[in-house]
Order: sequence, then structure tokens, then C-alpha cells
Amino acid sequence: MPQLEFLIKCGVYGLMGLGIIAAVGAVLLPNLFHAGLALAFVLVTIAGIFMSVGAEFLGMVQILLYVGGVMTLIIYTIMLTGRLGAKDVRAQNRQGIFAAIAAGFFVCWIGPLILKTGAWPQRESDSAPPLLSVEDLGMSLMTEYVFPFEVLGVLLFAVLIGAIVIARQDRPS
Amino acid sequence: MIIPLEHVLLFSLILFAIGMVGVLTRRNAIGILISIELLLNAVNVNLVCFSRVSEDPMAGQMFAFFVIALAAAAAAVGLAIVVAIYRTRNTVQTDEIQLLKW
Amino acid sequence: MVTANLAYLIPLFPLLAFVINILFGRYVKDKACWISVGASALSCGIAWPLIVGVIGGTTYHHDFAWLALGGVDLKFGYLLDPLAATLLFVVTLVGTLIQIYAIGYMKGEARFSRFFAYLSLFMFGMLGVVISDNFLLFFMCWEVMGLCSYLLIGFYSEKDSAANACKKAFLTTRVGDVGFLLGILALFTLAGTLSFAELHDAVELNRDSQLMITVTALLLFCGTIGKSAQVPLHVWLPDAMEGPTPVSALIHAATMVAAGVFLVARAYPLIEASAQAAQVIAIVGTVTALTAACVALTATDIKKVLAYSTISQLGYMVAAMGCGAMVAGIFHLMTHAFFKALLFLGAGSVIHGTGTQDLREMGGLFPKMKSTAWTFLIASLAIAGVPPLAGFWSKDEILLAAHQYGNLYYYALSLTAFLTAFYMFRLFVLTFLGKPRNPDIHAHESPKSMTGPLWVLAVGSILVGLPGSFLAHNWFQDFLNRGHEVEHPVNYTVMITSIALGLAGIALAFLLYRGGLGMGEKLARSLAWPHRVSMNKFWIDEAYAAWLVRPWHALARLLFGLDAKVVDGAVNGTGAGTLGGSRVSGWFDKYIIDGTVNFIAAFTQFCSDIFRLFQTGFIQNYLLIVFAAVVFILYFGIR
Amino acid sequence: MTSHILSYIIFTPLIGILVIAFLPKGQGEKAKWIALATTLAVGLLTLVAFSQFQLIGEYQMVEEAEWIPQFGVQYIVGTDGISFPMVFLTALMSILACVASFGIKERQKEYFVFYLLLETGMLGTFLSLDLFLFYVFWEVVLVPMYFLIGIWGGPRREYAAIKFFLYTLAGSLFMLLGILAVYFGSTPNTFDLRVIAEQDFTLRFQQWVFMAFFLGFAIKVPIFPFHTWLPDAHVEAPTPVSVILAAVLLKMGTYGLLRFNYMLFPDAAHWFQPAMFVLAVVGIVYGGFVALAQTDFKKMVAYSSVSHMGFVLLGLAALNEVGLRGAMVQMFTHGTITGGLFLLVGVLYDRAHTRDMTHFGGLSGQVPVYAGILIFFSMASLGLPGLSGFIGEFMVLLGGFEVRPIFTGVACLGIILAASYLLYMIQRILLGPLNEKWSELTDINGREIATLVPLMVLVVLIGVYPSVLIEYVAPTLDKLNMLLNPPDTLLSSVGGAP
Repeated sequence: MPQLEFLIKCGVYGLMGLGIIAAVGAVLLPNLFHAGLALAFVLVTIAGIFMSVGAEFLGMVQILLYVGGVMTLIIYTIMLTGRLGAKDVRAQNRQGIFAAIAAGFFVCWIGPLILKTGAWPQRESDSAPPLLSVEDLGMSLMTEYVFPFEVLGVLLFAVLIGAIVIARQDRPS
Repeated sequence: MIIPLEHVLLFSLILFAIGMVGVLTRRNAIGILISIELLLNAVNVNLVCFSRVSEDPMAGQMFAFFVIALAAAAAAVGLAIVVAIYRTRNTVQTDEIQLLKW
Repeated sequence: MVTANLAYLIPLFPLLAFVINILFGRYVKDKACWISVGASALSCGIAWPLIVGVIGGTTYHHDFAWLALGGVDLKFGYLLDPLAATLLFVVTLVGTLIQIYAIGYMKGEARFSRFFAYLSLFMFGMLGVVISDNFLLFFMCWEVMGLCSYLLIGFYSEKDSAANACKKAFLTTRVGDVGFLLGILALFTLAGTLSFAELHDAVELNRDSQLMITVTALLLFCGTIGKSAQVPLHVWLPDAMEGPTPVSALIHAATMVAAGVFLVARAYPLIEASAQAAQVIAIVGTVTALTAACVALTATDIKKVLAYSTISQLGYMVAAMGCGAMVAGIFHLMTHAFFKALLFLGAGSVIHGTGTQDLREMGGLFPKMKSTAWTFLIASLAIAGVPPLAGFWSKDEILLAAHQYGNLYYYALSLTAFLTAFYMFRLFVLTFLGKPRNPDIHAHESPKSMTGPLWVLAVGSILVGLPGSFLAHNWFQDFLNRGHEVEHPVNYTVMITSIALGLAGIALAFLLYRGGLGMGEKLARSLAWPHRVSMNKFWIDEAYAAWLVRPWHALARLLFGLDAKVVDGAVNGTGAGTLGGSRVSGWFDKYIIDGTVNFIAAFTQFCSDIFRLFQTGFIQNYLLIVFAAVVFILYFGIR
Repeated sequence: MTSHILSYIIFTPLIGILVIAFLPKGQGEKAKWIALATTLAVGLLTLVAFSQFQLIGEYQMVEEAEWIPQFGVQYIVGTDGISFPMVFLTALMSILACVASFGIKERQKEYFVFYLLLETGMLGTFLSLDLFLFYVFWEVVLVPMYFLIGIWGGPRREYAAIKFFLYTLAGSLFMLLGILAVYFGSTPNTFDLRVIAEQDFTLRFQQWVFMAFFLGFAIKVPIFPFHTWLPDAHVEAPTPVSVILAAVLLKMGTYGLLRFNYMLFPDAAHWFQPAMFVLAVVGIVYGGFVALAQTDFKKMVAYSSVSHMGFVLLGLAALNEVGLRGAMVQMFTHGTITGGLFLLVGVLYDRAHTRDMTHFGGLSGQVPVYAGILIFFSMASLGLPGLSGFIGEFMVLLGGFEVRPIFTGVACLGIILAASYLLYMIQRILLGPLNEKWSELTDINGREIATLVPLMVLVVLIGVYPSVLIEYVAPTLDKLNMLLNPPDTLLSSVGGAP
């Protein structure tokens, strides 16, 4: 099914293009709320890419956790801190040009480097089934990666408490 | 792989660059956080793609998985800090809270 | 029974009187005189029995260790031998008499008790000199006398002349005394003893070091030159007449100045051992006798005449010592003490009665002041050498000795004898005879307390010469020469010449001044040049002022300038140099060393100022840099 | 049993300082009474020590303690015939000058604190037997002196104080060099005077160190070319400080010569003898002449000190028994006489507010008691026999004459000069017609007489019977003389004992 493959290819490239456009938006949009939405879009496109490379579970996690969790957090925060739509507030600081040069240089240097490197490992047969099942992931998470997982758990717990402590309104003294 | 690895890498590179620009230029702290999420995702894309072609596909995915979790944690703490700063200084513009100067 | 050690008390009574009078003068007031006179009388009371003892043939001597000099102890004590006894007799007697006289003379004086305190202190010093048994104690008491002389000359210190005179007296005698002190040092170094009693043996022991003996003798003689007013240090004595007249009589005629002669007598073993020293002494004495007599010829102040006369007579005594006639010198000392004291007291009486000291304003006082005039006449005859008065015998002895020693001395001293007779009678005639020249002066006789001593001294002036005369078989000479058999040659030529010269002088004085001052002035005009020399006292004072005192002070000022400019200048210069150096090094420090430091600091700051630009406190800025740096490093690192 | 009496003597003034320091504000008046009590206590302790003093040549009442063991520095105090008269003099003059200080009206607390510190320094200097300790005390003296002159002095006080301080400090640096040289030259390395005295130094070493010490002491004495700090310091210092300066501080120099130069370097002393003679004679004559040129009363007395201290040096230069004794007597006696003269200068200055002698005249009638005392001290100063000045001069001259008659003869010029300047002084101030300006002048008062009477008693006592002093110093000086002129060399020069 070369057409389908082609279509999928087109879809993936399209996702990439959209993702990049959205990313630009997320970075440049003066309205934070819009930027947040753009980010959400980027995350979704990336989730799509994940799925396209056979990491469906991760793609789902991406959508659930990021778009559902983190984005919500961000949007709430944006709303909490207010002054969002103030037009007079510049979104960018003055070092944009330098940042752009640096980033541009980075891209212009690494990009050709990537392209020139011809020997990227290739995994044939695009039709090959996903390498990893959710079960596999779960198993290795509970066996091989249980230590980082537990640490992460502790970390998250600490973050939870820490975030509450930091964000909590000071008691009127 | 449906598309060549280098294309995905290029994508993540560009994404990373954009995110970087965002981190470097955004005045609003939340904006910076947003840009950081971009960076993290760019990395994630790489991780996942490499896992796809590596001998041990589990490692890459696990890394991505942990990165996502860490990103969530970072976002949570970062946003909490933003809220706290906003409360005390009534702004979240980074160039207005140059506490590190001198 | 008077035990010998009571001799220590002889000088102590006057000292006690001094202490009482000086400390409690304001309480005893007019009774001060009785304390002093009483002390002197007590001294006489102790001294005379001892003198009798000495005449009887004993010599009293006692000493005790006084100063530990290391190897040897210096001993102090008293020595009462015939020499000391003679002086003791003179000093106690004359001293007491003059103090009695002073009671009347000084009556009503504001510092009455002070005066008698000083007199007592003087008596202490003089008696100490007389009875001391060694040169150092002698010197110490000698200096005490010097102090008293100073204090008493300056008694009327409100007068500038008195203030100058006392200073001059002290300083001049001090010059001699330093010689004396050096002489003592030399003697001690030479002989290892300062005792009079041991001196003779010590000199014999060191006969070999002739030069040292001569030097020592001459250094000791310096003391005499100063104290006894010998040429060239005689200048202080005439000025010393600024003091009250009793002082002049006691200190500057009878006793203190004679102590110089006594010193020579005490040092006589040394002088005997050195012919050169003896010759120097003879020359000094003769020159003094003659020059002073010359000056006395023209003096118009009654006390000045007497002062020069004193100098001249002291010269006589010293010359006698030099001519080898120690006994004759002491004999003359004794007789002179009486008649010169008498002369001064008489002069004091005249001054007291007339209120002036100028001969030219006196005249015709004889009827008004009979006692004074008669006693004065006796004294004048005595000093002029008219037999059988005291002066004749002693002067004759000296002339005899000079005759034996050398013709030049003999002629000079004979001339002096003539001049003495002349100026004394010039004085007498101008004062007492003729008509009163100043009608404003209403002379009156002095009180009994003054004339009494005059008469006692007059009797003394007549009699004290007799023990030394051939009439008494030269008893006095034998007494002084105890232990040695000496011949007593009688040279009638000398004797008659002396009498003739004396009478000639007297006669000439009568001739010239009988009718007042006219003749004398005429004579002065015809002998203008010698007269000027005499009037100006040989310009010695002026010469000293020009060639000694002024250079002395000039040197002092010069050295002071040197001190301030050079020595202190060197110090300050060192200070300034250090300061300058420190300025330079300060500049160097400030601009070079510190400059370097500051430059480094400034450079650092400059760099920091640049780098500070990066330190924006703006987190994205840092991030940008970090990012750029990472890219940069990677870019070069990977390639 | 070791006696602590000397330490008590040294440090008693510090107690007084402590008490004064705790005086409440505004009670400065009481400071003088405390100071007087303290000095009297020191005097009393000195008398106690005096009663224990034995007529032997050894160090007595020695007290030893470790101080800085790492450097061999010890706290050793002790006394002998050289130092004890000086201690006695210091204690006495401190009392008298303290009484004379009652006239100080400003900043009394500080004044008496410095004053007592000065006393501690002086006593320590005379009593320490450890070179390091000696140096410490020596420098301790400088500081209060600097302030006493610099704060309570005359119009040019700062100049004088700085000059005094720097000059003496410069000298003492040479001394410090010498001390260090001795320390490193001795085996074992020590500052203990008694141990060092037994060392056998080479002549060359002795010469160098002798000169280093000599320079330090010469400035303090002061010996001729180093004397110019003295007139300035004396003139500017307040009266009691001048008294202390003249009576005690100058003696520290000659004391040091005796104690250190002679005791440690006897060979160098012989080598240096001619130079000392020259310096002494020049000092005597020069000081006398310069004193004669003065019109300032105080300056005249100051220069007379130069002359009189020259006599001390002359006695030291003689290097024989009589000379040493004479020097010692002269040291003591100069302290009493010149101290008295400075007190008298102060008495006059307090009333007339001028020291220019040419402004006076005829005061003998106006202030008879003062005049009498002034004449007394002048006579003592010019060496009138029967007063102590004569004894010192006579013995010094006697000692000097045995060695160098000509030099000594020239030195006698100093006696004439002393008579000159003192008599000119008396004439200018006391004699002549009374200057009407001073017809209101009051005579010396009881307190001032009280400060002078003890001195007069001492002057007369020593003058009449010098053995009272000499018997205390003789044993020590004889020992020193043995060191300087070892008897065996004398014998061998004569012919040798069998």
C-alpha cells in the first residue's frame, strides 16, 4: 500500500509542519493564552508523531498528561496571574535578535550535520508491528526501571507538596 | 519508520531551536515555561525516534516517559513559583524581577 | 680644763650663729648681732686656751676618715700648730672686734640679722681654714669664705655697682680657686696625701719629680693669687669695697685675703722644694706690692686707697714667702691684720661720720673725730714702718729677706715702703688735717661700740710687732720655727734705710697736701703720663674687659649660635632630611607602589565594569550566553 | 626566700593609675592626692628596701621569673650599689615633683596617669637585670614623657616632644641592636645580665657593641653632640616634668653606661677611654659656655645639665675607683641640685609668667626666702664646698687627673663657667635695683618650700659627709673597678707576682 504509506508520510510531514508553525506561535504569540493553546497544539502534533513511530502508548500519555494535565495547569496559571491581554506589554525582551542568531546558527550547523550523516540506522519494514506493547512497558517499568520509577514517584510527591507550599497564600501575619 | 530518521531529527532540531528562542526571548515567566515544554518535547521526539531504530527500544521510551513526568513536575513547581512571585511582586515579567543583578 | 677636741667647736659656734640668724632672722631682729658676737666670743674662749697650749709647746692634731676615695681615705681634722695658732689669735680677736664695731656701724640696717649671719658664716669659714689640717678641708672652708665675701660685697645688692662687684669678686677668685683645686688634685696624685702634717715628708719622698712639684706649688699658689688679690687677679679687691666697711675691714683686709698668704705658708714645703716656684711667687708678690702702691697714690676714694694698700701689703707678704722668709710673711700678716683692720674701721668711722668716701670732700676732721683720728694716725704710722710700731718690725724682716734674696726685689719693696708711707699720709692729711673742704659735711664722732674696737686695735697695732722684734729676741720667729734653730741676723743698713724711706714718705705727704689738694694736682699735671697710668690702675680692668670678658661672652654666644645652628641644625637637618626622604618615598609609595596596586585594582574594576554588563540579573540573558557558549564550544569541539 | 619588694616598688604606681582611671568624671582634683599617695607608697617601699639593703657588691633582692621562655627573656629585677641610689633618687624626686604638680590644672587625671606610668618606667629601668626587660622599661619611659611634654608643655611643646621622642628612640634603636648582638653573641642565648657579664667577648665585638650601647645612652645623658633635645624638652616641659627629666631621666643614660657598657665590655671601655675624655671635656666646657649665653632661665639650667653631666662622663672615663665613685656621687647630686633649680625656675615662672632673666632684677629684697634658696642651689650647682656638688666634682676631677691631667685641667674651666653663668643668673634675677614690674611678686609658699627642703637636706648632708652616699655605692663600684682593671694585669705590669 504505497499510497497509504505516502499518505501517512504526507500526514507525518504535515504534522511536523503544523507542529513547527504552532511552535513558532507558542513562542511568539503576544497573548499568552494563545501561546498556551499553540503549545497544546504542538504537543498534540508530537503525540501524533509518537504514534507514527510506533510509540502509541507514549503518544497517549503525551495527550493525557501534557495536553490534559500540564496544559490545564498552564492555562489556570495564566488566568491566575492576569494582565494577559494587556496590549502594551511586550511579549518579547530585547535579546530576541541574539537569540535568533544563536538558534539560527545552531540549526544551520546541526541541520546539515544531520543530513550529511548518511549512516543513520534504519529499521526496515514500516509495516512491522509496534515493537513494544503497553504490557512490555509496564513490565519493564516495574522491573528494570523500578528504581527510577520509584524515585520519580518520590519526586512527584515532593513536587506536589512543594508546589502547594510555594503557591499557598501566606497567612496574614 | 515511515519517514527517514534524519527528517525527524531535523524536526526536533527546529522545534528545539524555536523553543530555545522562546526561552531566551519570552518576557513572561509562563511564556518561558511554555517554551521549556517545547524544548522537552523536542528532546522527547528524538528519544522516541532513536528508540524506534535502536536495539533496545525500551530505553528511549522509558526516558521519554520519565521526561514527561519530570516535565509535569517542573511545570507544577515552576508555575507555583510564578504564582508566588506574582503574589509578592505583582508581575511575572522576568526583566522586572532582576533579583540576581549584583 | 679645755680638752683639745673642743677645737672642733671653734668654727662650729659661728656656724650655729649663722644658722640661727639666717633661719630665725625675722624673730631675733636686732639681737642677731649678739648671737654672732657671742658665738665669736665663745670661739675665742675655746681658742685662746688652746693657743696658750700651743705656745706652751704642744701641737694639737686630730683627724677622722671623711671621704673614702678607694685606695686611701681622705682624713679631715684640725691641726693646731704655731702657724695655726698665730692665725687663730688674729682671726678670733680681730673678728670679734670688728663684729662689735659692726653693731654700731650697721645699726638700723634693714637686713641687720642677715648681715650678722653672713659675718658668722664667714667666721666659720675663716676659722675652718685656720684650723684645718689638710688642703681639701682648707679649700672647702676657703670657698665658704669666698661665698661670704660674695654675699657681703653684694650686701647692698640694689646698687648695680655692688651687684657687679660681688660677681666680679667671686668669679675672679674662682679662677684662682680652680688653679688651687687643680693643685690639690696634682698634690694628691703626686704625694698621695693632702695633710699638712705629712706634706714635708711626702715632698721629700718625691724630690725626683721636680717639675711636678713646681707645677703643684704654682697651682696651689693660684689660689693665693685669687684670694690674696695678687697681680693679675687683684682687680676684684678694690671693687669689693662696695661692701659695708666692717666687711672690708674683716674680709678684705685682715683675714680672708690674708688666708692666701697662709695657704702659701701651709704649702711651704713644696715651695722650699722648688726654686722656680719660689721665684715666681717672689716676682708676683713684688710686682703686686709695687703696682698697687702706685695706684694707691692717686686714688681719691678713702676705701679704694686702703684697698690698694691692702693689695700692696699682701704683695709684700707673698714676696716674703717667695724670698724664703715664710715667718716674716706670717709676721707681717699678723701685724697687718691689726693695723689694716684699724685703718678700715677708722675709714668706716669717717664715712659713718661724714657720709662720704671721697677724700676731696673731707679735711679738717681731726678736731671733730678725735678717737678716730688718733687711732688712724697710729695705724698709718704702723703701716708706714715707723718704729716701734708693729708694721716696722714685720716690714723690716721682709726687706731683710728680700735683701738676701735679690737686689731687684729689695729695691722694689723699698720703693713700695716709701710709696706706702706717702700715700697713707696723703690719706691722713687730706682726711684729718687742713680745713674742711665741703661745708655741707657735718662730721661727728662715732658711737662707743665703734671707737672701742678702734682703740683695742690701736693698742694691738702698737704691740703685736714687739714679740717679733729683736727687743724680744725674736720670740715670735722662734715660735713659728719651732723645732728648727734659726739665726736672727740684724742688718742695720736695711733697718735704717727702711726707717728713712718711711719718714721721707711721711714728710713728702705733709709737704704736698698740708695745704689741701692744690699742690698735688699741680704735681699730677707735671707728671701727666705716670699720673694717668696710676689713675687708670694700669688699665687692667679695661684690658680684662676687652680681652677676656668680652671674648668670653662672645665665645659663649658664638657657641650658642653654633649649638642652635650647627649642632641642633644637624639634628633638625637630619629630621628634615628624614622628612624629605620620607616625602620622596611617600611620593614613590603613593604614585608608584600604591599606583601599581591601584592600577591593578582600577584595571580589575575596569574589566569588572565591562563584565558587569553581563551581570544583568536577567535570567534569560544568562541563558542566552550559556546557550551561545554551548553552541560555540560544541561547534569547535566536535570538529 | 625571694623578696618581692622590688616588684612592689616598680608596679605600685600602676595601682595608682588604676585608681585614677576609675575616678568618676569631674573628680580630677582627687587624682593628685591619689598620685601623691602612690608616690609616697613607693617612697615607703623604697625605704623598706633601703632597710634591707646590704653593703655588698652583689645583686640583692633579686627576683626571677620566666617571661617569654621561647626567646630566653626573663623577668629579673634586682638592685645593687649602682641602681639603688638611683631608685632612691627616683622615688624621692617623684614625690617632690608630684607635690610640684599640684599646680597642674587641666586634664589632671591624664596627667597623673602618665606621671605614674613614667615612675614605673623609671624604676623598672633602674631595677631590671634582663636586657630585654630593661629595654622595655626604657621605652616605656618615652611614651608618658612624650605626652607630658606634648600636652602640658609650653608653646613649642609639640616640637620638643617629638624631638625628644624621636631622638631618644633613634638612640635606643642602636641600643636594641647592641642588645640583640649580645643576645646572639652569648652562649647560651640569653638576655640575663648576670650570665652575659661572664661571657668572654672578643675585643672587636666589644668595641662594636660598646658603641651601639654608648650611642643609645649618650643621647639620653646627653653627651655633647647629642644634647640638643635637652634644652628644648626642658624648656617646654612643665616644671615637675623638667625636674623628673633632669633628676632621673638623664641619669638613666649614665646608669646604662655603668651597668651595661662597663660591666659587659670592660676591654672596650679602655679602648674607648680617650674618646670619652674628649666628649666629657667638650661637653663640660661647651655646655658651660652655651649656658652662659642664655637669657632664658630654664634653658640656662638645661645647658648647665649638659655641663654637669659631662662631669659624670669624665668620672666614668677615668676608669678608676675614685672616678667611678665620683661619677656616682655626681649623678645623685646632680639629680638633687638640678631638680631643685628646676623647681625654683617653676616657682618663678608660676608667678611671673616669664623666664627671661633680663626681665627680672632686684628680686632679692622682694622675695628674700626664694632668693636665699636660689642662691643655695646655685652655690651647690657651681660646686661650693660643703654642698654636694663639690664632692662629685672633686672626686671626678681627682679620678680624671690621675689619668689625663691636661684634659682634667681643661675640664676645670667648666667650674669657672658654672660660676659665671650662675652668678650672672643671680645678678640678673636677684641683684641690682628692683624692677618695679615685680613689686607685687609674692614669695615662695609653703608647699614649694616643702618640695625643696628635702633636696637641701640631701645636698648639705652629702656635701658635709659624703660617706653617707659613698658607703652604699662603694662595694659595687669596687667590684666593677676590679672588672675594669683586673688586679692580675696590674701586677704583671708592675713585675708580676711570684
